[in-house]
Amino acid sequence: MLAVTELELDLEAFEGPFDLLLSLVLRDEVSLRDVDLAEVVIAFVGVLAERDELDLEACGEFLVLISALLELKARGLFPDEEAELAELEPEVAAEELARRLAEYRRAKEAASWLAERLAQPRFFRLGPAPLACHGVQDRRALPPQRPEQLAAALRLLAVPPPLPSTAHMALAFPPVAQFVERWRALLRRRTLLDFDQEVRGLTRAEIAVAFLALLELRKQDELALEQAAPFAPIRISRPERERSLAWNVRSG
Amino acid sequence: MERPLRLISTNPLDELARTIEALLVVASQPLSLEELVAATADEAVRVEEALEVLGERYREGRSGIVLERVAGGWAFRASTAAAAACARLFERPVERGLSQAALETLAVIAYLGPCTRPEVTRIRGVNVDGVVAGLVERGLVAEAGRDEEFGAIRYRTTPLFERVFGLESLAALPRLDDLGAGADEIRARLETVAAQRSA
Amino acid sequence: MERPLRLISTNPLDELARTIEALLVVASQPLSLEELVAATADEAVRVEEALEVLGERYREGRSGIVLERVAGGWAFRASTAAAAACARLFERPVERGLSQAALETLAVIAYLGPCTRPEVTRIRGVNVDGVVAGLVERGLVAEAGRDEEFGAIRYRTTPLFERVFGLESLAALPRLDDLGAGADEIRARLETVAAQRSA
Repeated sequence: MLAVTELELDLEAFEGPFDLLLSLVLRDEVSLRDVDLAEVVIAFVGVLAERDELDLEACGEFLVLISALLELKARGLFPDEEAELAELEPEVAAEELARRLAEYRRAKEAASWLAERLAQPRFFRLGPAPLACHGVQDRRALPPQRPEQLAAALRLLAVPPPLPSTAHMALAFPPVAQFVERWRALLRRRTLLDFDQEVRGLTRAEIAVAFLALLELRKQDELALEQAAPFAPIRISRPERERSLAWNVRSG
Repeated sequence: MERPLRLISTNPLDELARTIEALLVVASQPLSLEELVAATADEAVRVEEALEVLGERYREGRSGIVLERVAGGWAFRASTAAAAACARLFERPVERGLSQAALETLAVIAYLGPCTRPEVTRIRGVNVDGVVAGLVERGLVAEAGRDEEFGAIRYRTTPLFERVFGLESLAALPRLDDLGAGADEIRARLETVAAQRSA
Repeated sequence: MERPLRLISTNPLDELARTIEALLVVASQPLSLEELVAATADEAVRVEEALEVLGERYREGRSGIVLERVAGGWAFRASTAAAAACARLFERPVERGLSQAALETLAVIAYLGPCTRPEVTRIRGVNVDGVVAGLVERGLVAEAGRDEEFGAIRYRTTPLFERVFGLESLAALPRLDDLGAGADEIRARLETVAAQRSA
């Protein structure tokens, strides 16, 4: 069985196992902005390729983790756009995110093209020449201007700015710790929980964080997760039932 | 062709070329063809011919002064062979220490054309107010009016930007499609892995 | 002596001369012998020799670029033969007119009466030091004493400003009744909006 969290990564911004990357990201010690998630996908596919048979469980687990990371990254890249994106249909939102990620990637590529141009030093004179022509002075006249331009300029300065949007506050990412506590409290009172039922009514951002909190608790052996089949309900229980787990998130 | 231009003083084109040399050595910005035509009071065709002659005379490897087509006009700069000597005497305050954030912001403004800080922020994902202020200070971007709807200031790149990066105009920026393969590259690598797997 | 310098590319003195050419075309001040020696990392005797060669190459009647020895050292200037063309270049009207930043700054100073740079900065939401310096250089605004409270220099519009905008006096500025009755009300309104913008 392939343990996804043990996947060894060698990225520009991070080197080590996948689960360490996850916890560093959750603790804000590594910025997702710097992590090339496509490289993570390639590393995973590479490991899969080395094995004889397709490990569906590992694939499922990996997809859940990588999509959570992608969502986190996307939201980090477009902090002001959460409200707008949340209002879109999921497919449209995904397309919009992909479009913006591509836009950002192109901006980065253009920046590196510019940086290459700078590597070749170019010297030219900034400002006027030390000596001009004998008897000629730089006296640049201004052509006649319309006074209405002044009035228009001042009117533009008097335009009040748009009211700041407060929509993002409703969608801000709650701290993972808050959900860690919530799951612990629930498990103290009940032995078996259904993920979908517990997160009903939460925003997409909150559901993502709730799931990350779950993975964190699972890693610390505080609970067990069970999913009969891909897309089947996720059942959460106390760790005693751990041996019957159908899909394995590596412990410790 | 090897006879030096400057010795043929009876040739009127040579005289025009000398006048253009003079204009370029005192101008503080690249001079456009129209500006050269107006200042020399000559014909555009002849000015272009003279510029061609000067381009041959003042070219890399042949002269320490190099004539280049940049920022929509013509300007002299130092030859690259003299870059080390220039670096001992002059600073490059405009481009020294440009951060990655500054380069990305410049790239966005150069490609999008006049845009506001919120627009750049949307693409870069982080607040760019400080970065834009720094670029304005360096003279690489400048204000370009206000957004009519919200009154936010728009920014554009300056001719100095084109000069520093040696661009004939903004049209000389590479097409974004040409930059990196992006998605295609990832797909190709995945396909390689898949091929290994099925082998 | 009549053989052109640029053809003797194997001569190291020629190379030194090319480096000096490059330094002189980049410099915005005359360069002293010491500066040239330091930048070229060569010997003073050889730099002087190279300057002599360049003096012969870049002299009046032979080139549009003329090497001149002045008090501070050596510098290029335009040939006197090109004086008429230079005059046309420098005295031509600036086609592009005024930038939005310049217009806004002028509008604030014209409508609100003499203001300091910090006051204009507050209303515009961006630093205006460079803009005000440019307007002073063009003669459109001038210093008008100091702010009594903070000691900052106040600026007012000039008679040239009124001429350029075709105004008999500042009282002839287009009315802005929609923004407020009188300069004080308009100023209060602009400051309120500026505060909202920076919030």
